[in-house]
Amino acid sequence: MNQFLTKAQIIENVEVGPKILRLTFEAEEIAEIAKSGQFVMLKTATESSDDPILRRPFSIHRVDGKRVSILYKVVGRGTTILAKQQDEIDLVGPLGNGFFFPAEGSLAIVGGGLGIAPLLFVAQQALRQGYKEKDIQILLGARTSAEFPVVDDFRQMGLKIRTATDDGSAGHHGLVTELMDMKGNWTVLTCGPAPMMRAVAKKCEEKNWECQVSLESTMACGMGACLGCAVQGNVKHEYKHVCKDGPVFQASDVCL
Amino acid sequence: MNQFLTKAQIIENVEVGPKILRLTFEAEEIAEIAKSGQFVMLKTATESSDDPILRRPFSIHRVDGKRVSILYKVVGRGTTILAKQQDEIDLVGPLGNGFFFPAEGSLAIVGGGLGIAPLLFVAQQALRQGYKEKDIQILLGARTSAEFPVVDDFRQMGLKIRTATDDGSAGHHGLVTELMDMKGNWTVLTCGPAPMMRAVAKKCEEKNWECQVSLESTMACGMGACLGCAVQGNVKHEYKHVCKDGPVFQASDVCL
Amino acid sequence: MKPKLEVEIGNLRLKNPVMTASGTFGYGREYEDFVDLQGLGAIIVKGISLEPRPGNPPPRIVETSCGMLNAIGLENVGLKRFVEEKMVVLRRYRTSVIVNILGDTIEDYCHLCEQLSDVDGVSAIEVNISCPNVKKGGVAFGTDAKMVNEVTGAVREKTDLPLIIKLSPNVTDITLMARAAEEGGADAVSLINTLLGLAIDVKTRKPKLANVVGGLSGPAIKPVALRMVWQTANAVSVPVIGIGGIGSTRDAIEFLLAGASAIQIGTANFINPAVTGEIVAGIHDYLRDNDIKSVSELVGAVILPEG
Amino acid sequence: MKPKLEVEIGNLRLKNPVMTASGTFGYGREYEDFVDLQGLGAIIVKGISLEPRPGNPPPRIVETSCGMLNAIGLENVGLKRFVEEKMVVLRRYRTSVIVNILGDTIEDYCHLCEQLSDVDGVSAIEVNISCPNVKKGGVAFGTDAKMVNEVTGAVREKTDLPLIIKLSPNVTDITLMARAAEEGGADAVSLINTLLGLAIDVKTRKPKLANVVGGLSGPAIKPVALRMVWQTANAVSVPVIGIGGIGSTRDAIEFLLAGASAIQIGTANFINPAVTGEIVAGIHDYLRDNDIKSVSELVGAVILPEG
Ligand SMILES: Cc1cc2nc3c(=O)[nH]c(=O)nc-3n(C[C@H](O)[C@H](O)[C@H](O)COP(=O)(O)OP(=O)(O)OC[C@H]3O[C@@H](n4cnc5c(N)ncnc54)[C@H](O)[C@@H]3O)c2cc1C
Ligand SMILES: Cc1cc2nc3c(=O)[nH]c(=O)nc-3n(C[C@H](O)[C@H](O)[C@H](O)COP(=O)(O)OP(=O)(O)OC[C@H]3O[C@@H](n4cnc5c(N)ncnc54)[C@H](O)[C@@H]3O)c2cc1C
Ligand SMILES: Cc1cc2nc3c(=O)[nH]c(=O)nc-3n(C[C@H](O)[C@H](O)[C@H](O)COP(=O)(O)O)c2cc1C
Ligand SMILES: Cc1cc2nc3c(=O)[nH]c(=O)nc-3n(C[C@H](O)[C@H](O)[C@H](O)COP(=O)(O)O)c2cc1C
Ligand code: FES
Ligand code: FES
Repeated sequence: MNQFLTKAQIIENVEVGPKILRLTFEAEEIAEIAKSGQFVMLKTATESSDDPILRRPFSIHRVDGKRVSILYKVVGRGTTILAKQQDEIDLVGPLGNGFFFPAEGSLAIVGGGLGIAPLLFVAQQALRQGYKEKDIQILLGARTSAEFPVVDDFRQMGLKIRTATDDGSAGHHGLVTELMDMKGNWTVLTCGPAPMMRAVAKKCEEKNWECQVSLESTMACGMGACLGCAVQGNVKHEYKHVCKDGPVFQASDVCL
Repeated sequence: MNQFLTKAQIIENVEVGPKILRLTFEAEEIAEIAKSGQFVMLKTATESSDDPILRRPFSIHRVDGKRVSILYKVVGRGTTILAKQQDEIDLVGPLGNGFFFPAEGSLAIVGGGLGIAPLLFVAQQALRQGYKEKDIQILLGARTSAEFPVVDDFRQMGLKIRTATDDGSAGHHGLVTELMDMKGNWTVLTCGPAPMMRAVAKKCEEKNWECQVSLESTMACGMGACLGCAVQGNVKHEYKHVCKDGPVFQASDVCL
Repeated sequence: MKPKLEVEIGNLRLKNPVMTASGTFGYGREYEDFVDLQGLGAIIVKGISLEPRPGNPPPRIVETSCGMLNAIGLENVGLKRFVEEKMVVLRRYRTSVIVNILGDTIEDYCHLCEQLSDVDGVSAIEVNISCPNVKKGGVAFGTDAKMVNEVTGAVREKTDLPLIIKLSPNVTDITLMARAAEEGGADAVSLINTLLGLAIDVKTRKPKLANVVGGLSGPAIKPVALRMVWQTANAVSVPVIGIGGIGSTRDAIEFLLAGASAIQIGTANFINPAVTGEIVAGIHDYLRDNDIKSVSELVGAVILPEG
Repeated sequence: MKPKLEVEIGNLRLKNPVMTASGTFGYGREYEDFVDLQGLGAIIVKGISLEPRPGNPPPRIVETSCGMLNAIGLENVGLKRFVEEKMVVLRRYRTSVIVNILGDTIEDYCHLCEQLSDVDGVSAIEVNISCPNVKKGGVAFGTDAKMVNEVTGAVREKTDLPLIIKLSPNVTDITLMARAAEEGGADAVSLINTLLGLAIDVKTRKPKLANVVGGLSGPAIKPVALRMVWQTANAVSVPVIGIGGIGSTRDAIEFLLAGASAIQIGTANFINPAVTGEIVAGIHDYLRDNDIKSVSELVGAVILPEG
């Protein structure tokens, strides 16, 4: 077994930013095998209601013992209902491939907006796998300072963080890519809005660093059965499936 | 205006018997004009869900100041969701015609099972309109003693109550109709399972008492627009509409 | 600047594109407490036949996932009582009244049109051709292009009122039915009527409707309705009136973008009795916020991918 | 006494009436963590064409009220890779494997049948005729009784495997299509495939699917599917396989009562990946609790009102 369907006990489902909530639930089997970059699919419809019908995908945000958390933004029907859940949650996971850590070298974790969600777990896992704090660089971008909900969680891990905001309200006034000025050879793991990831990938190409991007796509099954989550590959009419081939891709393999 | 669409604050939504709950909410406009026998239609689907789509009809169970209560049993999709609601409820009402109190004479209020729901409000209103306790007789039937959730509420009003149960676990061991042995001329107001109301109507015919029955039917609009809530009238191919011509009918006008 | 909500269906001018779907709004009065009836584009009343009809035995409705099945059996008060009682009340609201008609034969439809043409306050006629043609072994008029053309042509000769043919979705190609209606002289087509459906109670093993089958309506059918409206708007030059699962301003805009010149709201009236008025206001706000001068600019404005 | 769940579709014996609907269960393996695949009546795989197909550009799916629209564009690995890779895995599960096929021409369908007939482990073929016939200007094979009859007759000559023709619901009278398939030599018909639908994003004004239109599936379509299954079961003598919005044991029983000899579960797999196994168990319990000896006693056992 490497995928599970469970009804998990909700530990907390609290607001940590503007319309941004962190949902923590107990799911031991998932906690044990989850890899950073993987996701879970949550049922948002209440019992004895058929609508909304599809599950919603959310990246695994952090894993602490038996506890798994997601960080999500209320954007529509499902997340509106999800924000009200307090007792238990019906979920499937862990799904997808996850980020690939190089055998050695340094990791640059670059997040934009809510792309921060999977990256905290990336940092957790890197440290657990023996990466030194000094070999990990966190770069986070957002529109404004209010949109850095969980930055302190990175700090508590003793990691170097540099931030950038479009409006200059926090950290560097500008784009997060402008912070990618590190020396040496880095493996860049990024998640965020498409334009931001495009810029990050371009920067990596220049510096010829490896770049792994975490993509989104509308999903039905989340497990490679419906072929609904296609994204354009690097050659025309060739499609990748986010839920199975991804959500993490080598930037060069997809058309961002 | 004699019908309202409102989102009412829920005061309480508590279990008062096996799978039987009482929902009390604040709805001043409705409380002011409601007549016993009338009903409200509640939306059970959660916000941003389209399912279940239809509102559910429930008799007004009691009115205390600005507060309106319904007494309901969890039987399916909508009531399952309803039992979880705690903050506010979307409702339309008051709907239907309600019971008609005769200018003078005595009232026999005969309930079976959850048919008790509208009858408590009938008693409340009768007293408020000046009926003397002695002129009101409450007769309640149920399968077993556990199914008399709100009997004490009648007692607290100082009303004469006689009960009957199929299994003899409370009151008379037998049918509620066997308690209809009062002398004199009575107006009988009844609500309960179809077979029970049929028996009550038959008894009234023998004693030549007026008999008013409160009927149920599947409903969509609740206000006479869809024509979905038809029940057979007393002549073939003639239908009455429960939400508009009823829910209260002269027993002789419908085919029970 | 206030956006323009008026629309024209043939020579029928409406205050705005929001109408009530036949059979879901009674004869208007039922919704007085919830909607400013005068603010509606039009009230389309429950289908009227020459003689009163008792309708089907109960149960007549059953809920389904995001929808409902109905088999009301076209219960109605009949032409005479409609004119003498209902129209008297309807005239008071100073709103366009569109009378939906139904019949067993082409002659029935013709008589209805003839007699309604002289009734004060009737703004247009909507012909429900989803009814079985008793002379043709009960096949619905609306499922055969030839019959659609015949009915339309016949009623066209009997009235100068704007004529709307209401199409059935239970067909292979609804654009053929729409063209048949257009060629027959229809001023507009409205679609969709309900999809034929069935539900069975597994406890009793009986159909949940006494009539066995019924018409499916509500949000569940919206994608099918929107597709048919889009296909039809691209196939005919008369105005198309969109119906099917509309319950919000966003739904209404979708139908306008797909090519509907106006829309009708049905089942949603049962979920929210104030919905029609809310959608009139919602369309106004949408136009204002996107500074669009007239609702007509939205009609058919869907942007299709190249190629 | 243990109730009998086995059913026969022509000369195809299934352990139970529960199958997976093509395109919703991948090639089986995807669900092995959630379902005991060996316990299923049959696995029907994603539609296979002669050559691999890349499918449509994204977005390919969009959620609707109690349903979803899909325009996958029949992406599949093609016959060669299916036989060399997927069948190897599928054989391991010791479950009946039914291969769903699609083509642009009658010849395509024939080649597929011919070549699949010799493949070890293929228990039956399901022919998806909802695809456009390129030689007939793209009208779907399944919407014209003559074409249905032709395709069926042609493939019938190429294989002795049980042949299931999967019907499209986008027709005026599905019983005509079913009869055409029966006369063409089909061992069974399965229905319904998806209803054609459309959704538009009011912000961008673009269709929500890159392909503009897509197929509607899920609970929303169940009443329409059940009605068509009931009509078809009364019109043909070959077994009918029911599909459309089935997500619970109760739904499955409804289809059996309406006349389906077996059922397929599609969209529900996305909502609950364990649903197929749960329904197999649920049908067993229903039979036991109502002491019904065999599932076949339920087929068509709906009780209609007199007259
Ligand atoms: C692999 C993966 C991981 C994800 N991880 C996270 C996460 O960690 N935190 C988080 O908040 N969100 C995440 N998302 C996005 C999340 O799934 C959507 O925001 C959610 O499904 C919206 O559901 P809804 O019902 O609230 O919105 P809907 O009512 O379905 O849609 C409302 C609005 O949200 C937009 N929307 C819908 N789906 C998506 C999507 N997949 N991506 C972006 N916008 C969308 C729609 O375009 C629409 O404008 C992830 C998506 C994928 C595919
Ligand atoms: C005028 C009126 C007044 C009512 N007053 C009350 C009341 O005071 N308290 C109360 O508990 N119930 C009352 N009912 C019945 C109540 O409306 C139904 O129990 C409720 O709609 C069931 O909703 P559901 O979604 O839980 O059940 P569903 O999922 O809709 O159905 C589940 C089961 O409940 C049964 N059911 C559905 N509707 C009805 C119905 N109208 N009557 C009886 N059984 C039904 C179905 O047959 C099915 O077996 C009243 C009904 C009417 C018409
Ligand atoms: C209860 C009910 C009664 C209806 N009666 C009629 C009718 O008399 N004539 C008619 O043309 N359509 C009738 N319809 C169809 C509606 O006018 C409308 O075409 C259909 O319900 C789809 O729209 P909706 O999804 O918004 O309800 C009726 C629909 C319902 C639900
Ligand atoms: C994502 C998706 C892909 C599908 N692919 C196919 C296919 O390749 N071949 C086919 O015959 N039907 C296909 N279908 C149709 C289903 O097999 C089924 O007929 C339809 O979805 C109705 O059943 P449901 O409501 O249970 O999903 C597909 C359906 C979905 C949702
Ligand atoms: S979501 Fe179904 S294949 Fe990716
Ligand atoms: S419920 Fe609509 S008329 Fe009674």
